[in-house]
Amino acid sequence: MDQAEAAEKIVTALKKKKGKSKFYFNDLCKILGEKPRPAKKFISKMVIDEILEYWSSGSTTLYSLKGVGKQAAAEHED
Amino acid sequence: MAFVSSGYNPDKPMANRITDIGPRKFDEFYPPVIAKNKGKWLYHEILEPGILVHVAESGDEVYTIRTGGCRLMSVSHIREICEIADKHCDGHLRFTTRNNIEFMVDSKEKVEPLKQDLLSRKQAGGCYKFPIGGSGAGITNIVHTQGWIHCHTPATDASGTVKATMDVLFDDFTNMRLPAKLKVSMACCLNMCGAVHCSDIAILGYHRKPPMLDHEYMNKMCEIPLAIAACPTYAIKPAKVTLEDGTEVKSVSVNEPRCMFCGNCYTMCPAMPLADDVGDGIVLMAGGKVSNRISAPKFSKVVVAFIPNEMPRWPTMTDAIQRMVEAYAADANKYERLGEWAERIGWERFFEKCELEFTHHLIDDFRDPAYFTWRQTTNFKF
Amino acid sequence: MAFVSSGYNPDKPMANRITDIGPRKFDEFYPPVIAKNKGKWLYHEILEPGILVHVAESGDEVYTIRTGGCRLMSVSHIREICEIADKHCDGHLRFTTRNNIEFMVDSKEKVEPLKQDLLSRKQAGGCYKFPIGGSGAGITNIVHTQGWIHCHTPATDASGTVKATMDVLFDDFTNMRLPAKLKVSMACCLNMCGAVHCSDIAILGYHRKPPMLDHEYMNKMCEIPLAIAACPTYAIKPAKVTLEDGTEVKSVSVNEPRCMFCGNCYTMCPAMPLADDVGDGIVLMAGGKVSNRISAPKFSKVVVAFIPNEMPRWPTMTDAIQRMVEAYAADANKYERLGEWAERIGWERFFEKCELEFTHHLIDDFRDPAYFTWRQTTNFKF
Amino acid sequence: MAKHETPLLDQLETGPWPSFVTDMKREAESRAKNERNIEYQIPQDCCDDLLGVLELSFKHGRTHWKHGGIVGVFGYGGGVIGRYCDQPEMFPGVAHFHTMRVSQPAGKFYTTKYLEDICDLWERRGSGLTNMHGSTGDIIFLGTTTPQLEEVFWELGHNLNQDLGGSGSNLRTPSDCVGAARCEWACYDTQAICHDLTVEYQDELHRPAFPYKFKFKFDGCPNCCVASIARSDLAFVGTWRDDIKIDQEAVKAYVGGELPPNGGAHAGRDWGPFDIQKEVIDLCPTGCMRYEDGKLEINTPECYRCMHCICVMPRALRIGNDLGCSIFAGAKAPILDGAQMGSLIVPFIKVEEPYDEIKETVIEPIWDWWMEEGKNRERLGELMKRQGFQKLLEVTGFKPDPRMIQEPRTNPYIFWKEDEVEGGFDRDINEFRKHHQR
Amino acid sequence: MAKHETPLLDQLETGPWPSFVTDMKREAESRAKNERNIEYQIPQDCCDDLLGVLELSFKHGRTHWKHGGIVGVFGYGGGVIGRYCDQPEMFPGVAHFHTMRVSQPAGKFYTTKYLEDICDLWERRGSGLTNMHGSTGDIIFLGTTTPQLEEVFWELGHNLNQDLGGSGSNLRTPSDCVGAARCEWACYDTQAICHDLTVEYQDELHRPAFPYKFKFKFDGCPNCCVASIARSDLAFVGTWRDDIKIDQEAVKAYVGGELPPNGGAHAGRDWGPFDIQKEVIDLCPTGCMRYEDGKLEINTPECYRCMHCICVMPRALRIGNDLGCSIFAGAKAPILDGAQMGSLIVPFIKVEEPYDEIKETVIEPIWDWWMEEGKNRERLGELMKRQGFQKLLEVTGFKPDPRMIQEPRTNPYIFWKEDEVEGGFDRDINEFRKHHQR
Ligand code: SRM
Ligand code: SRM
Ligand code: SRM
Ligand code: SRM
Ligand code: SF4
Ligand code: SF4
Ligand code: SF4
Ligand code: SF4
Ligand code: SF4
Ligand code: SF4
Ligand code: SF4
Ligand code: SF4
Repeated sequence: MDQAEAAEKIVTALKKKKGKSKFYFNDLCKILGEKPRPAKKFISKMVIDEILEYWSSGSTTLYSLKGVGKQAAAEHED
Repeated sequence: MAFVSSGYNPDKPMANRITDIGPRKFDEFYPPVIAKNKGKWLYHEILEPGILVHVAESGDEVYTIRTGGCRLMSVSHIREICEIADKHCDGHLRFTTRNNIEFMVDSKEKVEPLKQDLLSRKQAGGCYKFPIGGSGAGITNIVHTQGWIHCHTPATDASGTVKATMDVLFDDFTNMRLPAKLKVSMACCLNMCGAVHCSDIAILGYHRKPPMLDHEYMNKMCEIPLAIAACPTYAIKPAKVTLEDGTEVKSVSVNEPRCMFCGNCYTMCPAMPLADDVGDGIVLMAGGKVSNRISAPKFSKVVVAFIPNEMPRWPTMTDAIQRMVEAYAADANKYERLGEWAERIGWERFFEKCELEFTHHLIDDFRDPAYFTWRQTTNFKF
Repeated sequence: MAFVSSGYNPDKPMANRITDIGPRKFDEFYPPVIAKNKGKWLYHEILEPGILVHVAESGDEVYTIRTGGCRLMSVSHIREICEIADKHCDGHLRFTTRNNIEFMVDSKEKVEPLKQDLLSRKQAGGCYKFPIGGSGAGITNIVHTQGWIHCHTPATDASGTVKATMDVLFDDFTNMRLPAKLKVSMACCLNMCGAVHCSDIAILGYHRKPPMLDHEYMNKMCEIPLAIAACPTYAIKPAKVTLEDGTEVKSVSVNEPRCMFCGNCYTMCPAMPLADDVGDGIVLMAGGKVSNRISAPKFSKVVVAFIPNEMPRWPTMTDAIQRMVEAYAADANKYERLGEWAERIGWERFFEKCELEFTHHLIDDFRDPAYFTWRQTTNFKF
Repeated sequence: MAKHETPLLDQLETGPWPSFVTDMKREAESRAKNERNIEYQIPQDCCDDLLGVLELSFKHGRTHWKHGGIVGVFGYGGGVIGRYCDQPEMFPGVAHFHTMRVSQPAGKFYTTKYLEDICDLWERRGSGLTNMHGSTGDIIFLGTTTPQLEEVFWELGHNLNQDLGGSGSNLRTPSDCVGAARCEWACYDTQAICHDLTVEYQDELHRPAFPYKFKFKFDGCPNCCVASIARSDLAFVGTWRDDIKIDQEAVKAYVGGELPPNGGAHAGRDWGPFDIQKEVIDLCPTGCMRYEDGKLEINTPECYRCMHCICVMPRALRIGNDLGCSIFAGAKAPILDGAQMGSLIVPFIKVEEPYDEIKETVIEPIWDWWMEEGKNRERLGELMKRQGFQKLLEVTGFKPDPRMIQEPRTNPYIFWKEDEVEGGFDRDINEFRKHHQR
Repeated sequence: MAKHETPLLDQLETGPWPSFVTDMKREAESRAKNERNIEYQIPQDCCDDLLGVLELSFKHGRTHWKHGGIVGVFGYGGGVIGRYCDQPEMFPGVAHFHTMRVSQPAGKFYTTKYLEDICDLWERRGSGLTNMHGSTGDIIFLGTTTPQLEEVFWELGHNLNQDLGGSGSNLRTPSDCVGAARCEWACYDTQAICHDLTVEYQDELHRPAFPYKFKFKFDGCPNCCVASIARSDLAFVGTWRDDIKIDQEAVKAYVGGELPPNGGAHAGRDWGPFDIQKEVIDLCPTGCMRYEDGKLEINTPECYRCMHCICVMPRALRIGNDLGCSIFAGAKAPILDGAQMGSLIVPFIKVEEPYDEIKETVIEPIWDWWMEEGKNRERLGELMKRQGFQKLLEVTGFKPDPRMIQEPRTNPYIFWKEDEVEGGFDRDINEFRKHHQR
């Protein structure tokens, strides 16, 4: 799998989910069908490529497609 | 207020970016006497409360003056610390694991002037800026958390309860009359940011009401699946709710008897606030420790189930704490930590001696290991 | 073999029926010296192993000779006991809570003849019929269960393992050289009929293979829902199975990694037998106690995960038991029970001193409280 | 000649400990000879066949018994354990081989007359093999056929004034230590209450209405000679509240070596001269003793009543005068959640006939709770774990007492109930929003 | 004039202990005056408004903060905690008020130069309020606005050679005790390894790929001055394997009262003359010490290295020479299953640069396991509980050792695996039925 393929897989999968925009690292690994360490390389790159972004509760970090989800509005950051 | 750029270009976040460099390397910051004698210390002595000397194989000595730190510290205050360190300590200092400030000097003569300087500095209301103490068989600084200063789930304030408590325990900060060290910690909700779960005395903020449900905004402000998943006791279920105006909205319901008032839902979902003026307050715990000295580390036990928030000085809470400290001081053996004392005399005596009421709330009923806290022997005291 | 009716009429089961009368009242059976002095005993002394005197306020004395009992006892043997009791004890005797037989006489002169009589009686193969002992700081009778004599779930035999063990420990039955009492118990499956779970040394039968599934007969012999409900770990699920001849039958499947080999399914369903020649064997446990003397009652711990069944004398098992007894005898303090000793020296030392291998099986991994058995301190010995 | 060859079992006929094999053979032989001309009501060779089955198990390393659902006699839900051999053709004498549990007398004292009657009955109508006694305490009649169950029961009742014991989802046969009958440390009369409750609760013993088994055991003092605290749903352990009685002269006699420590229990080894400091004072778990100037002092309020000092110096120290018992609930064997010891639910209660306080404030409220809330096959201890100790306090009305716990909870997860919290749980979100914007 | 009235907070400006209120007011005033002519990048009155919010909380008894999901700077999954005031109109200065966590130097030694630089930066781009330090160990910058996050990060990196610390599902900023730098009891160099691992695992610290947070803490000896055993997923606690070094002359000096016991730690009360028997020998948890004829002996193999004797007589007793650490896994705060202390997984390991053995045989195999098997928001300790200690042994390859446990299991429920049992689990029922009829 190359980076583009990985990105494609994740983006397609995440777009399909309704009512939910934030995902755990594990969920992304499952989408990629990869173990955590190789998956991390793709995922971190997707953050740099501004396809994904982090969301954190402080204690826990989640991933979402950039700009997607309700939180930004709630936080008046939009 | 004009925006001054650091050099960062938001359009090209990666340009010229420095990442993953970590913290500064510790040895840049060592005072010379430390750098020279590191790993070669022979012994130490506490000369007076808060003033220690460490003697190295080389014969070198380092004198440490430990002063109480507020932890919540303004840059003005830090600059004042720096000023002192520059004046007395060649521009070096350190912070302890309990947020005290340690000023170190490399000879005995330098101790007295430093001490006088520190003690002479007072705040406007008469509080010490740099009280000296926190060593040996006394009470040191309270490690604590954010409270109402910054966190979204606290059930009480952190800095406020700590100030109130340290004022009351101050004599034991500057003295070493206790049987052993007595560590007080504070955490403002049951996430327990810190080592509150194994402190001699722990102040814990606790909610007692399940979250309110802002149905109208639930699905607007929160991702409902995240709120549901956040609940450690699976008390939250999705629900359809009809608002007063007749519209039906997606929301959640909470199985209230299952709620442990942890606030995890509020972290994920601002439409589920749980703070409450009379619901929230303080749980006191006691008898924990961390060191392995003589006995293994121990968890703190809940000894007062609830004390209301009494701003600004929480007198009921500080009274209870003082009673524990005094009962311990009067009754424990030398070297015996509070929890070791309680176990030796038996918790039935602890409650008597500390004049604390024993209520059903203090009996463990949380999951299977609760069983291990019940009494399975005739060995108890009437 | 002609049927002789007791008077019971199966057609009218309620006619003349006597029910709910309970056991015979204890005081019918008291020897006179007991009846007279009950509740007024002053003190006792163990004159020699197995021979006790109790002295009453009245000055009366009762001498008790305790003899080993097999528990599995024929009426011929009981009649012989009665004969002895008639001869020496005015027709009275008692059994102890560990299945020993106690012959009581009311004066010192009667002790010696009784003792000689008891010791003179031997079985054909040379075994004592009435070995005297089991008192004080020694080893008394092994409480045990049915084993292959009568139960359907044993993983080993009870009477057999007990005979093999008591032969090996016999000197400590007739002696009182140990630091304290040492109680051995035996149970043939993990239902643990008895106080095996808190004995100084416990012999436990244990299966290691999940039940076989007699699919063809499952639905004929068993009520499948009952079998499913019987499983404490929810390992059994209903399943449709195709037999070799092509017929499809209702049966069950077992999630093998979840099976704890308890045999509860077999109790409810004879089509799920689990006994196995190599799968079954012995677990040894140690360090339990029941009395509250000095320390609280304690559970026994698993110290040998598995020993194969070696009929008829289980030498590997008795060797391991003997090693524990000898290590304890050599190393423990006076009055210290085996478990107290192990805790004082640390279990890491226990395994060394008893020359037992420590394997991963001995680390608790069963549910949450397992955590409390792990080491959460630096306080251990290299 | 033995019916079956038993080469493996034969090897258990040597060694000093009594051999159950020899004893079984003795009975087999006695039945074969039948010198008393007994009209055996079950196969005469049942003991032979039992030896045969057992030998086969020794050979196979597996049991040859199957379970049976026979519950026993008409109208009773327990007292009999059904058992079938899985090789009935090879061992017809034990093809059906049920046990009967006979309620033992409290304290297990017997007259030979009674035992002989028992023997006669069981020789005729059963295998002639018994367990004296079962782990719960019953006299166990080991093996008979189905038709004999009622016959044995009839004869027990009519001729021996004797009932069956418990099995199944019943109260099980209560049992006790020898106690006051022959022990100076009994804090109450174990036999008296054991018998009284057994008789009082015959209905609970015979007619299953419980979720599972339920056991009472009675120990006269904390030495727990009937192991009540480890294996009974309600354990009654004798204790006292006042001073241990001290005979200072006797203390001196121990110190002087005139009296053997621990009643001579350690005589098998030379432990050196008795050292009261090391052997008593230093081992006292509470440190509440002092021995100074030849005088022993005990600081009563600090004493655990653990028995150690009394055990070591039985002629010098005696239990107090204000006697009663502590009650522990919930002990059980390990399946499924691990074993439980009994947990202290009543620190002190008087044990006085007719035991009304114990029955009405302890036993019956607990049974009511357990019968209503207990799941199938849930022991009392498991219910206590599942619903919490607090629930037990609620149903019994006992005041919470730090004596009931070893230590307070370490987790702060107090599930406050709505009525315990000022203002309850209902709050007005709009009121809140006045001070806290979204 | 203060912007908001703070009558409740004002009452915290008396008493001996330093008042955070006074300090906040000092900063508020300093910003109002702006004597240094700083171009504040966030509201100048943020400290005033923070005092206002806090006063309101003191009045209401409720927090006025809402959560935010801002994680911080680009490419990092942590280091910032988002925070919004729920009364932004009343307190615009703190409407957005995020904290930044700055990775502290190991040992928390500082030069004034560095601290002044930090102050300058934070005064300009943040509230000028800090926590020195957070509970995990970071320097906490308390409150800034979203746009300033990148700016602060840029300046930290470019001007101060300083990175952010951890938050979120990351490795958290490791921390350590003062150790060898100023303590005679350090069994390894806590700062060296703390720094090395922090730098080595920057990726794990900044880019979340863990199921939840993960903490390292380093204590130089069993006194645990950074409380590692109570609050880090992997705790490294210094220890040794050989003899405690004894200076018999110094022992005598303690006994003779020439040296103060416990380095003078008990000087605040007259505890009477030092009694080595009572204060050291009798308190030694293993009883492995003797003091006879003026000579102190320690039976090394029995010693727990609990530090007590060393603490009491620091000039006479010193740690051994064969130094290293014990590693404990799984400590955590109480949510949800109750708090956990770290459990011993490595009794002894050498702590030597470049720490390969620790990284390759301990940290990384454990992370691999946890990353694969850990559920979302499951800490290592919870995974250990869920999958069992055995599983950890499997993934690390450590040999089971009785040191890893306090006591062996009390339940016999060993879940034997098929390959551990001779013949496996598959059996032929028909073969069995040859010997056991249905
Ligand atoms: C400076 C500091 C380490 C650091 O990296 O910052 C430190 C420094 C020392 N500790 Fe500590 N301890 C420090 C936090 C701790 C903690 C952690 C905590 O409190 O959160 C503990 C564990 C607490 C617990 O068990 O709950 C701790 C438990 C000990 C002990 C064991 C005490 C006991 O009786 O259990 C000793 C031994 C002693 O006091 O003799 C000890 C001894 C020492 C010595 C004597 C070590 C030495 O030779 O230099 C140092 C001076 C002690 C004193 O002031 O009495 N230090 N010490 C920490 C000071 C915190 C403060 O500001 O007050
Ligand atoms: C800032 C700090 C408290 C402080 O005032 O010092 C803190 C603050 C928060 N902690 Fe913490 N924790 C802080 C140290 C700790 C510690 C102590 C430690 O690391 O040694 C613990 C206990 C040890 C542990 O990790 O188990 C701790 C256990 C928690 C937990 C419970 C975790 C658990 O597994 O049970 C949470 C809740 C969670 O993770 O969802 C939590 C969550 C939080 C959050 C992020 C609240 C939340 O859910 O969003 C708090 C943000 C407060 C704020 O407004 O900034 N914080 N937290 C500490 C971090 C400062 C620093 O980086 O130096
Ligand atoms: C006869 C019997 C009671 C009965 O109702 O049948 C009995 C009788 C006595 N016990 Fe016991 N105990 C009897 C079973 C027990 C049990 C239960 C068991 O073994 O299953 C225990 C609890 C065992 C445990 O803790 O695991 C028991 C723990 C004690 C103790 C505490 C010993 C200790 O060190 O922990 C004492 C005190 C002593 O020995 O000084 C004691 C003391 C006594 C005394 C001295 C009481 C007395 O003053 O008469 C009796 C003679 C003891 C002896 O033989 O050494 N008895 N004793 C039981 C004899 C069983 C047997 O045949 O061997
Ligand atoms: C006969 C006896 C063993 C013995 O050889 O002495 C016995 C035998 C059986 N016990 Fe037991 N138990 C016997 C005393 C005990 C005890 C000891 C006690 O009562 O003091 C215990 C432990 C204490 C307790 O109750 O927890 C005990 C705990 C069990 C258990 C586990 C119960 C639990 O809650 O964990 C079972 C399994 C069950 O109930 O399903 C069990 C089940 C059985 C069954 C009925 C097997 C079954 O599942 O059908 C056994 C019938 C064997 C047979 O062939 O006769 N037996 N059983 C004991 C009764 C004799 C008597 O009445 O005097
Ligand atoms: S203890 Fe709770 S309220 Fe306090 S800082 Fe930590 S998470 Fe926030
Ligand atoms: S406060 Fe905690 S327990 Fe209660 S509903 Fe929210 S997440 Fe669940
Ligand atoms: S322990 Fe098991 S096999 Fe043995 S008698 Fe009890 S139930 Fe039967
Ligand atoms: S042996 Fe026990 S655990 Fe295994 S399947 Fe049968 S009932 Fe379930
Ligand atoms: S339990 Fe106590 S009263 Fe009963 S026999 Fe044992 S020592 Fe005597
Ligand atoms: S009974 Fe036990 S606790 Fe009480 S004085 Fe005697 S030894 Fe001490
Ligand atoms: S943990 Fe040990 S080495 Fe570290 S500072 Fe404390 S006493 Fe010194
Ligand atoms: S370190 Fe602790 S265990 Fe070792 S000799 Fe000293 S006091 Fe005893």
